[in-house]
Amino acid sequence: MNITILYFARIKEVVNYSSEQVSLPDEVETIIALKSWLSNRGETWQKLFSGSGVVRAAINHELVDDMATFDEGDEVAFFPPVTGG
Amino acid sequence: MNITILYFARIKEVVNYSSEQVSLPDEVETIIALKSWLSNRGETWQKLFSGSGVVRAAINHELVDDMATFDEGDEVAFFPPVTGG
Amino acid sequence: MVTAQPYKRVLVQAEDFDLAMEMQQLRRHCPQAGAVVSFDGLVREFAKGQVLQRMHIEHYPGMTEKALLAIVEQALHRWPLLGVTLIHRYGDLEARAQIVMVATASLHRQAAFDACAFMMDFLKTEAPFWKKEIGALGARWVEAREADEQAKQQWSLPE
Amino acid sequence: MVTAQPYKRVLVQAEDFDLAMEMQQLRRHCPQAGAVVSFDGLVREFAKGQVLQRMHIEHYPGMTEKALLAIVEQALHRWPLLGVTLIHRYGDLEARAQIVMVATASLHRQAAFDACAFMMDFLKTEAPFWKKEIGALGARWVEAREADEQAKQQWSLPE
Repeated sequence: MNITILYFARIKEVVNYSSEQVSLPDEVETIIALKSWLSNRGETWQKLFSGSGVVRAAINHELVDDMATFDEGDEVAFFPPVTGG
Repeated sequence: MNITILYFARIKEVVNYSSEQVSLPDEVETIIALKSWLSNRGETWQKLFSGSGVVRAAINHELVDDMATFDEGDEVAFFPPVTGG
Repeated sequence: MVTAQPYKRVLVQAEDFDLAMEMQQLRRHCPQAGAVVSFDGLVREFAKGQVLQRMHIEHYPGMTEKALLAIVEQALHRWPLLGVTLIHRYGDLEARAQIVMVATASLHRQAAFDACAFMMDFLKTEAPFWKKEIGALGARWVEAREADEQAKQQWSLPE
Repeated sequence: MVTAQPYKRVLVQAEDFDLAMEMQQLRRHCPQAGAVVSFDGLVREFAKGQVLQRMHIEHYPGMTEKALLAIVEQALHRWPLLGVTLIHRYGDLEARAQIVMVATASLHRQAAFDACAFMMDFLKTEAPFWKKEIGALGARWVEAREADEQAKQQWSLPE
């Protein structure tokens, strides 16, 4: 499955990506599985998703939790807790 | 004792005074006693102070209750519950 | 890093006020503010089912100024405000005219919101103003609302 | 006598906004309003003990607009509002610059106050904005505050 991943704020700076297209194995279809799959890229990624700094996720512009599933072509975003207003 | 009495809003319209100077007998030195003394002026006054419409009082610009006492030269005001803002 | 003396501006006047100018002035006097909250109270076009031609506001000169200052001082005592503006009009006001404004400036939003709402609740129950609505069907004094008294009670501090 | 369709104005922009003009426009679109409440959020001069040179605000284009509209719709659902204006900036902002404004118009004051505070609490926790403070001592991302999450919780409706 192909999806787009976006990164924002501190997380964007840590991973050095603002967005990427990825092709995922069939079994990666939840946010938690995607975090795990990305963690295999190395220490930076592993620390990011296992560390104390909370990483929030959105699918197609909707805030979701770890168990949420995405589909082919979806836009998934990772970012820190928001601090606007 | 000589005091000034002011009337406001609906109460001013009912009694047809906006202010007056009065000379009170010695025993009239509380708001409740003053209301009673004014009620002796006739039906209009009696209704005003005994009716259901609440009459609030102030002495020298401070909101007070019925038991408050005033002194020579004080300014006493009677008015309905306030409706500003 | 809160300035020692908060900015205070309290006025009772017949003339209209310029809300935008007042808020600019408040901001200018409170350079450290992170939050500015304003309330603008207006004469409504309808009241009790009748179209309003105008509103007459009577007040108690002398007592009014003291009551407004006391309300502002209470707010400054309860919240860490950088500045407060409070202006209340009296006299004859057309429908849609401005009656009252309260604006507050503080470092963080909660103090500004709470203090602004607090001052409006106290204005409604402690400042000697009386409104008379004048419409096509006649004139009537506005009755004090129990809801306003309850709104004030919610600010009671524990004994 | 509340107009059928409340006035809504929601913007995400880099440019500054004119608070006075926005409030005039809100009033013009809500002729029946008796109360207008505004919140103006500003970049503070000091943060964590350092003088702030500027603030950078990043956001998530596409999601931001939807999140702000959702917040406005929730407010309109919960309170009888005549109109709402919500503007949030992004990009590089100088100290004392405006970041965000929320303004509400209603017949009576309580709805305008509550809805305005509600929208600010939800903005702080649900809209995808991230602030970075840039000062003499360096740059740091602002941490989400637990107090903001708690402020949001107070608006929970009983199940």
